[in-house]
Amino acid sequence: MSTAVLHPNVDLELKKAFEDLQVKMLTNRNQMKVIGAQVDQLKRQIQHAKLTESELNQLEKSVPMYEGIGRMFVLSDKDKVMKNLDTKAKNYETKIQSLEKSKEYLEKSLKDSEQSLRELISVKQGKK
Amino acid sequence: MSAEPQQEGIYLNKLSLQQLEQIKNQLTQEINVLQESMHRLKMVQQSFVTSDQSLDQMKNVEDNKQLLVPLTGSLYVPGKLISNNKVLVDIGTGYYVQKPVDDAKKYFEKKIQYLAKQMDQIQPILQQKAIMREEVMEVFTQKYQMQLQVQKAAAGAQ
Amino acid sequence: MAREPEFVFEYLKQVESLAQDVLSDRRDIIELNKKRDKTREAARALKKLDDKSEPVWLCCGNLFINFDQQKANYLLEKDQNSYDEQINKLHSGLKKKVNKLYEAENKPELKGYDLIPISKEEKQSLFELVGKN
Amino acid sequence: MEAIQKKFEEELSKFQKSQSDLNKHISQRQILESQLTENKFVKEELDLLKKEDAIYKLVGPVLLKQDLVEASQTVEKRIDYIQNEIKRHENLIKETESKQDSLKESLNKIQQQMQQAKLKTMQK
Amino acid sequence: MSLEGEKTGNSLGIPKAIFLEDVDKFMADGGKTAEEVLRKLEELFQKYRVMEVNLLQKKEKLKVQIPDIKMSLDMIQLLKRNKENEKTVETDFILAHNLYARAEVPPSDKVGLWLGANVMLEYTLEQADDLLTKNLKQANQSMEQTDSDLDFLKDQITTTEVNMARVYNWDVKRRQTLKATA
Amino acid sequence: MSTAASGSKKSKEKEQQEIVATFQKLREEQKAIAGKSAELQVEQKSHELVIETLKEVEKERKCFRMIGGVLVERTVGEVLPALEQNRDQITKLVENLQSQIIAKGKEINDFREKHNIRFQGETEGEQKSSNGAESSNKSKSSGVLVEKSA
Repeated sequence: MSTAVLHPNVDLELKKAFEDLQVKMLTNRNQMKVIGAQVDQLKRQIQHAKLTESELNQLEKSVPMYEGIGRMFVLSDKDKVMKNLDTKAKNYETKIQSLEKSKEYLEKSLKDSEQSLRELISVKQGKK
Repeated sequence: MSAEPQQEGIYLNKLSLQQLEQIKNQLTQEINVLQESMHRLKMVQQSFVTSDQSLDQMKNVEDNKQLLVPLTGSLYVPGKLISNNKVLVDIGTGYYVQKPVDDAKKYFEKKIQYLAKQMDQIQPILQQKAIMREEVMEVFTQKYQMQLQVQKAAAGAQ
Repeated sequence: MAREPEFVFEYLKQVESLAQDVLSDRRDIIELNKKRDKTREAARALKKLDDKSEPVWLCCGNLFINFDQQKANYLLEKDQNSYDEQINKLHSGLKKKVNKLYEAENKPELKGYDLIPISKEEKQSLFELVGKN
Repeated sequence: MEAIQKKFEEELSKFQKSQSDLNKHISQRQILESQLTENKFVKEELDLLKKEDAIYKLVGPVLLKQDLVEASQTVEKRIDYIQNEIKRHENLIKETESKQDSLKESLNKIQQQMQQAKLKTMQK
Repeated sequence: MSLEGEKTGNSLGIPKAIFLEDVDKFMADGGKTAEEVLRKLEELFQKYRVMEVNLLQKKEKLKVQIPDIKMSLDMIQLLKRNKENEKTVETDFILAHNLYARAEVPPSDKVGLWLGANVMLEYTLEQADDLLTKNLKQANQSMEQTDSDLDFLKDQITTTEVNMARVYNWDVKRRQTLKATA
Repeated sequence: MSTAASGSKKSKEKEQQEIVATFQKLREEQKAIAGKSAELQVEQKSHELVIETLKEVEKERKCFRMIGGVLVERTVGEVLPALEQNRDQITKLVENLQSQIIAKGKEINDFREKHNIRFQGETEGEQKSSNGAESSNKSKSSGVLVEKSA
């Protein structure tokens, strides 16, 4: 935060703009942190699905498998289990993509606000 | 950050070290309580998310499908699903409702949203309190340093 | 004089543990009473059902199991009896414990020792010093 | 002097008791509030139910089938009851608070008296 | 003279806190300062607290485990009867939080018991009954042991607290006499 | 009060704060490793118990193993080696974490000596944290096996 640009006797308009930006930065940064954590979590889940796939791949097709749903286990077979794991991983991917998009949006809007503040400052300084 | 609540800054400056410490402790306590309830809400929400997801998965399971039924936390027996696209939902205060899977899903989604709203209400308060505590601590260190210097100066003068 | 503080202290610990015991037994009895009442209420509700052929769901920990009413009644009765038994057992044990506690608290040979309040004060002052409670 | 001291202690213990009463009422109100929310949730859910949905009530360890009207009435009655209880506790809180204020005042007065008495003895 | 006794009388090897009968004598022995002794006592006190927390956790775990084993045993009895009578049982089992699904359990002699470490082993009803009964006994014993350990620990904590108070007061008195004679 | 003096004071104070922060961070890190280690030790123990149980059972008996949320039906003979392998991995991990804890402890002590950090009152906290492994027994109670109270 570049507090240096602020003189002790800044005009109120600038001060207000500056404060707004600070609030925005704070909320945006928090939101981005949340998104980052979500993305990490999803990436881990993809990793997990891939690991499971490779483990299960070592088994014969005839081995009975049960899929966990809540607390119960439902009889399935290797092909179905593998297919489900694949769709799961793909779902996670799309979720990550949409999260990345919203992150980009947040970054951009923050930059825009910074830019407009900078412009405001230069206009004010130009006046002096 | 200190630029924000100017009046408060002035107000804080008037307080003694002891009072500041007291305020800090109180804020810490409040923050802890809020954080704990956030945590609890998140846990409950997560368990509803699992219920919701389980229903999604259940939609793909045909009736009479073979399964392992959990009788207790550690005991499973072979059985068949006869849910008939219906489930039993515990709606609280001793009432249970048997309804179609899709309706049950709606129920859990509503719960998830309600909890999200609750958390959204707490979050800004938590943030505000954290900022306030930071301010109080800042003023505290300033005052403390000043007092030390005054003491030193007094000792030097003697 | 040398043995006295330890003697009194041991005695105090004993009373404390007896009192704790009595308290926890009382709590257990209250809990069991509640459960018994609930089971009784359930049994009464079953008797009021019009259709005696319709099966009912009984809660068994994490699940509900379908029973015919006759069987359900039998199970409820069994539960009630087991609660009664447990409560009675606790009650009779409790009487003895309370007597023992009463006896211990009124040990005549202990009168006149003013060490008890001192040790409490000591504890208090120390807690204040260490800032613990 | 001793009489004042005694009076002070009496008032103080009264004050302390009212403080603990107050805390009790407040925590009770909190419990009631959460019960109210839970029951309102249930009511809301019952209002949303369709004809073919089955309602059960857990009585002890038995899950008994109930009809919607009966269940709704029961929950409504409970809500009414809890709301009345909350009002009752709110009144109690108010009462206790005003009682506390007057106790505080009288404590202050006694303290002043004590101080004055002390001053007098010192001046002597 | 020492503050800690032998590590006996309990399953964990908890050292016994020794009651300071004669503070004067104890303090005179080896010329310890009150500060040192208090610090040692505080250390001991903290050690007990850590042990207490661990034991309480163990107790909590058992408090969950014991009813689960008991319920499992009840279920085994039910399954045994159903097998005898060739009866299929219908159940609404808990699928997730606040959510139950309906299943049919045909008579069978086989159940799965969750052992831990992501492993479930198949048992006949008789085998399961045996294992669960054995485990219930063990869990109950473990609970009793934990309770008595906790009792013992509580005693040691109290003793240590009182010791701390006595040493502290001894020191206060010492300072006062020092002041008075000075 | 001259501004210059208070300025230098401030930077010194800042430095102090940073040292304390670093120190606390180090301790947090150690605590995190210790927590992870304790968690794995619980896992290790439960593996031991299960392996012990399986060893006493016929090799052909049906035995399920959960792999990433999927329950696979196998036999005791097939599950046992996988489980033992798993246990060995966990053991290695625990050993690794233990040495990390010791290394962290050394780092903490060195840092302490270098900056002459002292604790208020007890020396106990430092003792404990440099040895690390306070077991935070995470209760994970899905198993039916009971630890012997020994």
